[in-house]
Amino acid sequence: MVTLTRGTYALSGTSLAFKTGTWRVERPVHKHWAAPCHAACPAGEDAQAWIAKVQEKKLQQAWEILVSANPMPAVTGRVCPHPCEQGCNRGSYDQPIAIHNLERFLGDEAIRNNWAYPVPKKAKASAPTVAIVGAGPTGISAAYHCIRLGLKPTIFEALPEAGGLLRSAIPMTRLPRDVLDAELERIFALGIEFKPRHRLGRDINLEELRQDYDAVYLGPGCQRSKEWSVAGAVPGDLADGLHLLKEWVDHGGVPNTKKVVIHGGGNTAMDIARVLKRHGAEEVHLVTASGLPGPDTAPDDILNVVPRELEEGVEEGVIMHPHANLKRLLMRGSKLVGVEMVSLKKLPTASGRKARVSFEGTERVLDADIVIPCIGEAVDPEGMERVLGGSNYFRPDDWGRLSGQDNLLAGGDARGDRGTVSAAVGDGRKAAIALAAKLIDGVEPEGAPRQPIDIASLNLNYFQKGTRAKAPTLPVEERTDHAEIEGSLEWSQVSAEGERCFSCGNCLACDNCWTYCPDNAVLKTADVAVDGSHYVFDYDFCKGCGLCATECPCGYIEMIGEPE
Amino acid sequence: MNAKHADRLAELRAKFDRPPSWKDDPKEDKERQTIRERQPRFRGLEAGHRACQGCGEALAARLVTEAAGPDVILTNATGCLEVFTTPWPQSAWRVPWMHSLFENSAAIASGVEAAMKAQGKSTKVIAMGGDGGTFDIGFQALSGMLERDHDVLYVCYDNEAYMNTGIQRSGSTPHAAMTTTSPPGKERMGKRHLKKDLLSIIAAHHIPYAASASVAYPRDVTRKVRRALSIEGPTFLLIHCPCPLGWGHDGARTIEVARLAVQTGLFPLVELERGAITGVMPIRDQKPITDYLGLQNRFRHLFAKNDHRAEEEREHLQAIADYNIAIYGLAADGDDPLDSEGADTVHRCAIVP
Amino acid sequence: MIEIRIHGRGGQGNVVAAYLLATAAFEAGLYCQAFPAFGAERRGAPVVAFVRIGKQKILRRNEVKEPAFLIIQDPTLLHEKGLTTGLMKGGGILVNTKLTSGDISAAHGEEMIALPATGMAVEAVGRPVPNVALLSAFLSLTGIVPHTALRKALSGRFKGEVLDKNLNLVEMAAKAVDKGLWKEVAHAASA
Amino acid sequence: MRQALEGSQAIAQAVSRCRPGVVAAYPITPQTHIVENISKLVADGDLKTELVSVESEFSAASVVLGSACAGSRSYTASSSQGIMLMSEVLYNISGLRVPVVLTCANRAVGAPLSIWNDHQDSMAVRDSGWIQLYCVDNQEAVDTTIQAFRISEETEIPVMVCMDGFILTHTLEVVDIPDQALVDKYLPPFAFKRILDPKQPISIGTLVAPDFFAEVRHSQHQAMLKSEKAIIEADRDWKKLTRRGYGGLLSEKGPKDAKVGVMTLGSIGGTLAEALDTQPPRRKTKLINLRCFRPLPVAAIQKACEGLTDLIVAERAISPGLGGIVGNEIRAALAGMKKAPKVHNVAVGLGGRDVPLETLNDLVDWAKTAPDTSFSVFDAKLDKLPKEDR
Repeated sequence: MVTLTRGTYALSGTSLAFKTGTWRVERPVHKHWAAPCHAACPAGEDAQAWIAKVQEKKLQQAWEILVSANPMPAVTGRVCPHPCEQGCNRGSYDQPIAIHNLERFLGDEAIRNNWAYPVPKKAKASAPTVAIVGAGPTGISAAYHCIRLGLKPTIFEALPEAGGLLRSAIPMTRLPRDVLDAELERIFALGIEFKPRHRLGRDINLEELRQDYDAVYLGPGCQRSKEWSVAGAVPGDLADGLHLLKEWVDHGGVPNTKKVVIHGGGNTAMDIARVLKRHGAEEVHLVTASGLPGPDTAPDDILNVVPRELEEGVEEGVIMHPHANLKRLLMRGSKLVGVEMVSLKKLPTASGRKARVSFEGTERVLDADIVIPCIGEAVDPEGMERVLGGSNYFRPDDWGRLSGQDNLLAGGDARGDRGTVSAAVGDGRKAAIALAAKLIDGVEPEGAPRQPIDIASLNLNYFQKGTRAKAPTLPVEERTDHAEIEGSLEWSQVSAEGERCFSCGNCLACDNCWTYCPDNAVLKTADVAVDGSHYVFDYDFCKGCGLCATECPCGYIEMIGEPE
Repeated sequence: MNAKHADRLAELRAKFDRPPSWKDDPKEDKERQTIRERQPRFRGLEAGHRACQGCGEALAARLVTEAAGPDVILTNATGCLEVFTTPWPQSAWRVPWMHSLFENSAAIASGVEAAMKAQGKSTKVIAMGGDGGTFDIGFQALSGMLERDHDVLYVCYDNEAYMNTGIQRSGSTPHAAMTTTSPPGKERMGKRHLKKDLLSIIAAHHIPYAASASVAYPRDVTRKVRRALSIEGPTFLLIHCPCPLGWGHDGARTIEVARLAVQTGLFPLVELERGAITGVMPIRDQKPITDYLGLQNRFRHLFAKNDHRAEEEREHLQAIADYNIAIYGLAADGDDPLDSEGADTVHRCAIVP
Repeated sequence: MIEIRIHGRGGQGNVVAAYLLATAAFEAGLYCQAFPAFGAERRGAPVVAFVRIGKQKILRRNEVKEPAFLIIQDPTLLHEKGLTTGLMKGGGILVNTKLTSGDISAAHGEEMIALPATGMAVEAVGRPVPNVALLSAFLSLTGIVPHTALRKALSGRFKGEVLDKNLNLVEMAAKAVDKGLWKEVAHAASA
Repeated sequence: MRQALEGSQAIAQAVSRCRPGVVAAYPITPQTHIVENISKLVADGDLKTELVSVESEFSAASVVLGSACAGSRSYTASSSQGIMLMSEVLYNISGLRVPVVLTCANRAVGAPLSIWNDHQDSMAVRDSGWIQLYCVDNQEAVDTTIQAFRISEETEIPVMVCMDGFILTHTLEVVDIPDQALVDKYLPPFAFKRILDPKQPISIGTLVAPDFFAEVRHSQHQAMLKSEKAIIEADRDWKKLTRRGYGGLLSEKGPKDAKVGVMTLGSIGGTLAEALDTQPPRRKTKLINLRCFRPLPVAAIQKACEGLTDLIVAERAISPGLGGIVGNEIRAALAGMKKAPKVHNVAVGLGGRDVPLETLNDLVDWAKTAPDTSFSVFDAKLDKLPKEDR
């Protein structure tokens, strides 16, 4: 190099020859954590990832990311109790992101625009075949993911139409059937073979399926009501909630009652309570051992109802009795005239586990002419007796694989420990992944879930408090058996709501690291940043000050020690 | 020009031993260079400078040059910035830059600007200095530059002490702060005097634009730089930039410290035109000054147990913060996208080079 | 080479007088040198200026200690001790005074030529600045530089009406003294 | 054109002929008239330049440094305390090798406060890396000012043109102000190229570590030594155009076989020259007028001193505790000579003390008996001092 001696001047930008990276004892790295919404989603949706695309206003791409986990956003956006929103870090800051509204918006947009489901891996002619029992959410999800992963699925369904509980028991006020039809039609059009009116144990049998297909996935749901009585008593006209709900969905029939006691605290309880209230019952009481959502209730003790459904039910006049149980039925002969309730709470016992404890002296009586148990259902063992044994439910591993059964998997409500559409979807997806791994690649499925990131790891200075988007709802007096109660968000609302996302644990592409680096050692590039971020660290110059890590709003940058 | 002169000019130019640009050096890593060169912002201050880890001044200077763009000439007072950017034969600057002395940045800038005028050029001139070179030793030259109406933006990187010489108090050091020449002890609680209200003195020159800014709000910094450069005549920008070494905080917390200076009211962000306040950054949620002081070793003695003076000085600084808020009307009247909470709000940015 | 010392008070145009005389000499084709006795005096204080006129280039730059002529712009200065010290033997003193030459010479015990220069200046120019009248009279007395040269020097410094009035003043003052009275002294000095 | 002009006015005219892009100055006696006359030229539209009326000499020097670095020919003037206030910048300008011309209207440095002439101010910055040229009369000051721009731009070394305060600046005498066309022919347009240019950005004023500082100083010193050639050529070329030259580095007057030399700087050379003509000393004496003090032209000085037995250095500054500044440098400069003359050193004319014609003879007489290590403030009247201070 020519020496610049006269006047000892220097040429522009020549400091690049001096690699300040040697000063570093720690280096920043990108660390992609699981956003809590992602960690909380039973279907495995990464809401953070697809909301990022909403922020970029690339709606189809957002939907494509969404349906890489869940093929039915228009459905789940309506019926899911959205644990993602409970997980959302924004909830500890102002209000959680209205993820279900965004999901529904994308699902509806996809239907309206007829966006094609991406199929990353087309099945070969010789592809392994999978028989799927049950066309409920888990069966459909399993079939859909089989298609995506290059397997050939066939669904066997006892009923004439697909949909399972979505069709038979979810009120139209929550899930309009044209939405369900549209979504399922598009999924089935991907090439899923569908055999309706094929009932296991009657029209087909499991052993033959296992012989004819390379694998079988059981998603039969829970079709059998559990035994129910209070202190041994059962009214003569007893009908359970799911049965009543199915009848109402099927032909609109409801029992003619004045004072109703519903026993149980799930979505079925709330759905039937609201149906009966709308059909003229004077009083509808919902008695549940769980508590209402609120600061005084432990998270594991909150009743399992979609929060907005609870809100709407109360609006409509359903009387809630949380932390209560039925102690005795008051009968006149076989006819119910009232129930005796008692207060209780879930408390730690001597062993440390929690158990429900009734409080003596809190007994009181409710007049009632009907009591409707909504305490859940069990698997109808018909045709699966040998694999089910004597149990109410299947107990497979997390991938749905049944112990001791080669290429036989199960999931969805039939597991007994799930209970939501999203969980059923998630089971179907995981089963398909496990099958594809084994049948195509002959390996174990990979599943190392990322750790979720908590709010303390975010830098909240870079966000402003805001109000959660609220979808329009029908006024109570306009609600009918058919009209959907909750409406859609406007695009402007969707856009604003997307902007609120913290992008927990993932790159927000906000430029903070790029902007704040005093050393020009963060370079902005989409091409080279293979980790999905928009930036690379230039370790030739990074001095390891850690400013970028501190000021990353999303906790996406971690400082790690330089190798010694 | 006659032929003899042309020859003579050629001869003189030949003496100018400018080597080929570093870009032509085949040893450079082409791949990395490409990304670096494709950055969608003007790189006025390049990597490879020798600032401390987490240096607020380096960041501020980077932001200023980014906002100013290439058609600019910089002058620089002696100080950290000058030393860490230009150890011969290297320079981190990508714009013409000149350093002469500690106290004459404004004066050499006046000369550069006069030359631009004489040559009919429109290149903007930015004079730069630290607080020592601006509040104290270079103040006379600065005042003269402002009075003579030179078309120069003067940027003061305010890190509140003489850092280049090892943290001695300056006219800008805040009250009660510890420096090596204002140490706390039995008879003293750090600096006895107040931080000089430079901006008011600058404003009294009735220049078209003067403002304060902070590295914690980079968009505000660049906006103010562009605003100042769009004005013909002398303009002034005071940028608060923490010094991890001198203030005693981790380099990773530079922005956090700077932000708290604003949010407590200790460093008000204001804009003055012809001496009148025309804009302030409102403070949405005023933070207690202890949040700010507690992060920095230079205020460590203000948290001494069983020392009544510590509490008194804390209250004193809180009173100064409250006074600033009252005097400049900093208390927010409802949420404002450009207030102390809103001005640094991030969004997904889809600009990809 | 002729050396001249001019005495006046700050604000009376003492240096201008010296510069004008030297400039007139230049206009007449002679070498010249004029400079003040450099001081920090303010308005009203006694001041001195020097003029050298010669046919050859003037090299020396020391103060004029033995002038051939003194021009005194303010008669009250004559009370100052040693004002005329160093005047060459037979040298001339021109004084701005309302008194006659005889009266002023008698009053100070030295021969002096009187010129009511302030009065003339007030009459001709309207301002009480005696220097131009004194220079004109001085040229008449010595004949070292023609009046046309003084006019040229004046036209380099003044314009329009002011110049015309000053030229009139030159005429007026030139006639007020005996032409050629100091011619021989001047000749002797320049030898 | 020949004119009768005050020295300061003549300098303003000369500067104007050099077409400076930027002039910055702060008034100080006796430099004031230079600034005033330039201001008037600008006000009248006779000089197109950016005149920056700064708030201190420090800024004046800084402004011309900035403007020269930004590609404009730049000029400033000062004196005495102003030079002292500038001194930090003076080192900077030369260290950065930036061409600038400065007129120093030489004046004593306080305390005690003195507005009168001596050379203490320019001597105080003799190590600042500036070329220093001393002028005998106003014509030389005019011509040297024009030469200075050419020398400075050719060598990339700043030039200080020293002219005695009052004695030259306030003296009206006949000078020839060269025509613009002649100056344009002599002085090429400002061609300094190591400048602040956004199209080819460079960084000026870097930090130099111990591993290179010595080399920088060496190269600066070498440049100064080589600048003798540029100074000589500038004077020679000027003489070709105007028939006026000043001997380049120094000039001599007197018999070739003189045994005694009297060396001076500045206007005192005029007075002694007249004395040599009109009252020559009994011993054969010649005058050596040292025009260029920095670089110190050792070879030329030695040559001028050949054949002398005694050299009297009469200077207008003092280094208390040492004695003469120029005198001691001359002693060092002659050290390598065969048959070097004895060097006698005096200070004369400090703080405006008049130097009469008799000084020449007095000096030559004094040198007869003075030892060569002597130094005295030659014209000090010791009886004015209390005994213990004599």
